[in-house]
Amino acid sequence: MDNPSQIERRFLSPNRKKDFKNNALGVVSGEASDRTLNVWVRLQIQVIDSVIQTVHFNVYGCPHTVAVVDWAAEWLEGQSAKALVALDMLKRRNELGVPVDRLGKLLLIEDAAAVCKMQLDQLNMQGKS
Amino acid sequence: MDNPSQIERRFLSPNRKKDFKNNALGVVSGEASDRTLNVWVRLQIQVIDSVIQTVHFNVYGCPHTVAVVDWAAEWLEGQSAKALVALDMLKRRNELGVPVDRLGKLLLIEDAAAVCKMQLDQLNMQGKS
Amino acid sequence: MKVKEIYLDYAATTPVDPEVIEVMTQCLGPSGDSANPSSSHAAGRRAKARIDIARGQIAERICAPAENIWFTSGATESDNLALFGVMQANKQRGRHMITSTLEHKAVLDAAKILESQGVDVTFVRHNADGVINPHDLAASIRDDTVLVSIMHVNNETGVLQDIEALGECCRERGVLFHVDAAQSTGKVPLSVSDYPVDLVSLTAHKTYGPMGVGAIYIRQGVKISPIIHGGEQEGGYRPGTLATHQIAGFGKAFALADPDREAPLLKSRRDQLWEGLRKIECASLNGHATQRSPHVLNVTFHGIEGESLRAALSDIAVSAGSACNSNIADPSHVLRAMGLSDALAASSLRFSVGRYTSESDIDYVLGRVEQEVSRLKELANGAPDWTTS
Amino acid sequence: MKVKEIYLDYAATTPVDPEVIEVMTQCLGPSGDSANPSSSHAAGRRAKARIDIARGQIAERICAPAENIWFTSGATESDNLALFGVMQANKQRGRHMITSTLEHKAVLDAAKILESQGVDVTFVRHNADGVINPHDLAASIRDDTVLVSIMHVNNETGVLQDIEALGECCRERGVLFHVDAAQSTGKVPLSVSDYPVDLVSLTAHKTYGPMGVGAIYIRQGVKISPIIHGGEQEGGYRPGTLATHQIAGFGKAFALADPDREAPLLKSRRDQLWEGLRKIECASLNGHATQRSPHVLNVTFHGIEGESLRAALSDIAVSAGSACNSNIADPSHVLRAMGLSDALAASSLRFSVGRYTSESDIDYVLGRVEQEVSRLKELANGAPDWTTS
Ligand SMILES: Cc1ncc(COP(=O)(O)O)c(C=O)c1O
Ligand SMILES: Cc1ncc(COP(=O)(O)O)c(C=O)c1O
Repeated sequence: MDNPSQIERRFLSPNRKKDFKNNALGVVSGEASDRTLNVWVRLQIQVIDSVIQTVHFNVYGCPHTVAVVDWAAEWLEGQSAKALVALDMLKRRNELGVPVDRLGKLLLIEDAAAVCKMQLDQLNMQGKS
Repeated sequence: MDNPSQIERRFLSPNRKKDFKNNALGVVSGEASDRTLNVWVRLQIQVIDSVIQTVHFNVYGCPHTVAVVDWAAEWLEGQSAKALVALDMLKRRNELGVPVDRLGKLLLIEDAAAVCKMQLDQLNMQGKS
Repeated sequence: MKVKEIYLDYAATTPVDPEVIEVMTQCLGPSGDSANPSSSHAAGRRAKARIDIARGQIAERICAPAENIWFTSGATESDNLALFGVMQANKQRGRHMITSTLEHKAVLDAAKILESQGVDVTFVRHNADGVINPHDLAASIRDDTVLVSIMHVNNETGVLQDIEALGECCRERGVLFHVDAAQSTGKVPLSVSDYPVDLVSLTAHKTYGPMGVGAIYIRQGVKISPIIHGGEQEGGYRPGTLATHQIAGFGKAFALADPDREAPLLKSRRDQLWEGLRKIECASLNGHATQRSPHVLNVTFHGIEGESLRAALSDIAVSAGSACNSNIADPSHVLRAMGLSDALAASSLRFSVGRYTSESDIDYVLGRVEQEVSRLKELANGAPDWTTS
Repeated sequence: MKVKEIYLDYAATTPVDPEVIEVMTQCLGPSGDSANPSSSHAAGRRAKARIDIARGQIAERICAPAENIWFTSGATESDNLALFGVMQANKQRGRHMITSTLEHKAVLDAAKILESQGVDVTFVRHNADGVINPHDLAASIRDDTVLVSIMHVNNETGVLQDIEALGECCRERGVLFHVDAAQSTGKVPLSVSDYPVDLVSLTAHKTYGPMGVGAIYIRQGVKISPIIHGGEQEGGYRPGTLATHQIAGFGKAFALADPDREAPLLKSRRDQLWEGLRKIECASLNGHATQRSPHVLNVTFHGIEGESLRAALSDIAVSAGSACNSNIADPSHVLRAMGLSDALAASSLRFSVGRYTSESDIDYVLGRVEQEVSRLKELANGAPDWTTS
């Protein structure tokens, strides 16, 4: 698989989902940003029955970041919520042929997903309490 | 008159007379040279009845020097012996369009002619005594 | 895959004009005027004649005497020669020079090295539009100031300095004035007989001439030391075999580069572009609105990440700042000096139009920029303030 | 008027090979690869690809890794960069360098300036044939010696130095070794992977490439400071916009310049010429009889004034010494260093043959030289001894 061209394809036409309606059921949101890296990422995730149904994202960042967010969103959908902390950017960077100096930017995607997971856990706690 | 081209013409085909026979009548010779200027000039002149009949020359020098020697030889022929000290290189340089930095070389032609004149005067003195 | 590719990077370099190519070709090859112009034989003299013609053509473009034009390998070398050469040869006059933070790297880096060698360098201030006020320059001049170096047209923003007024400040104080005119030739007139300018850096390749050849104008009487040594070419100011085809092409290019004829065309393309771009909400112009060369527009797209913007517009050859910065992650030093944040400097594009830019090229570019900006804007919806201001 | 004009001045510069012209032309003009190779857009990357190919072609010619080749404006600049750059960057290692009086002005003048800056310069001796003995070099090396600069093929005499042996002397003592190879490319092989050489100056225009572009090989790990500053091109060793057409042509020229193929042809023309010239009584060869490049012959015509000799042979493009000396009254510093008097040095001609020299060219030249030498010899009959010895 020609990974650099997957990057290009995903950057040029990311497969973005429509925004969630306000107060849509089971939707959590996580952001991460780093001004020095010039990146901001937001993931919005709808989890129903512990399964990630839909991932919506917004991103301000370099083409690699945009492409990898797109990949991450696709990868997450259909998985259990635990996948949110299993996004291994170190590994993906290699697979997708992203230059190593971009790793810092990509790690923000992990951060945003981790925030989603925390939100989800809180939501679940509230549901249980 | 296009003097630089007269220089070129005279340099490329100087109008040289044959060498004089040994002990030809009324022949005097004058040389001048300057190693630092990289020039050597020799004039051989046959004077009969105080008139310069024939001028033969040899020269090692730059094209301007060669051309001006050729001109001087032609100019001297048919004139009275006094002409040997009337070769005005300062004036000729201008007329012939020779660059001013060549003047030093040309002055050696005057010197060689002056030696000829001295020789001639000696010859005449000997003739009279 | 890409059906079109529009070149709007004339400030980085220009294609060589076909008439220039013809002149260059006449100097190459076994039947061309390809001898060494320093050789005294006939073939050498023919090459020398080409050099003489070119020297005259270049001189004429800036109203200089031909004998004050010396050939170099480009404006980078000319800038270095001006700074190092003048500061070296005029040590006894002083060890202070003035320049600005808006200058090309060739001047800035040379100034940095001079600083390391004990020269005191003052960076004269400029306003947010990138314009240097002559009063500020006058105030920076000291008794030990030897040289002022200010560019004519900025290569990143297109901002034009008032060289005449700046030069007057120098002339009044007996200070030498160097102008990097790499970007202005053929776009904005420059006359060293009218303006008090002592040294001018020129280059061929920004004006439809070949890359790799430039010149420096040195006013009669200015003391300067060479930076490259060996051989007697160019009056000892710049040794090395003169590149006949390059210089002949340079001359022809400058002969063709008449600002009176070209500037109106460039201006109309640039205005067409700006009329379209200004409708994009997040777009703002960098540099003075009117005091500018007709060929460059530098625009910030607030909230659009720079690298993605350029990648999305890969069918349009534009640059982020200067070409020599374009491979580097560092955002433009010029835009930062004009007060932009790193993020905004990186979100800026330099569009530069030229002789071969058509109206429909601009239409195409406008369509594409609008499309990609709105797509990336939507993608970045919700991003923090630092991405936009 | 002149019916013929024979070019025997290939050591001054060569015409550009038609195949090289074609490559150059592909990089010019609106439809060519004319973008700035430092630009990151597609047009820039196409230009960059041209540069990469050329860098590889040039590297291959001297068996170097491509990443150790850096482009300059010519061998003059490369020589200056080698000398100033190495002595500047290695100040703590010492302030002594070694070169020879046979070098090109670019090296000699740079060495002179270094001397004025406090560098101690030793000129290693050479024999009357212009050959440097490695033992003499070894004896000149001191503990504080930083650099040795010796040319590969002398541009005036064609004499070839034993670069391998000289380099060994340097390597043994940990001294950097710079070789000016401007004259040898395509005539004599040079391999930096086999020879202990640390820096090599190259130029395109002596090898059927364009004038105004050169390169320097810098062995990995050699410390060197740039002499021109500004911009990040060429790893910071040499800023300024890379001249795509020049570099592409340079690469092609070096790809074509195979000494194995060309040297035998050059040698046969040169030998034909020398076989004829040696019959002229007053002619003598300068420089070693066999340790020489196949393209140059330097001959003294004893007793024939130099300027007149050249003027008489105005239909033959030859030179008196190097091209950069040819406008000057000064006789060749190389011939004087080899023991000739001023007059004899001035009475010498450098004949250099090349790719387009035919057998009949040589026949014609021989006829003309014999004719003019005998005419001028007769004219100078009776001249003093200093004109001949
Ligand atoms: C203002 C300015 N100065 C200097 C240069 C350097 O010119 P060159 O590429 O001829 O070295 C450039 C362009 O690169 C420029 O725009
Ligand atoms: C031995 C040698 N070194 C250096 C040079 C200078 O080369 P360039 O003309 O490329 O500056 C020449 C030729 O002029 C040369 O023959």
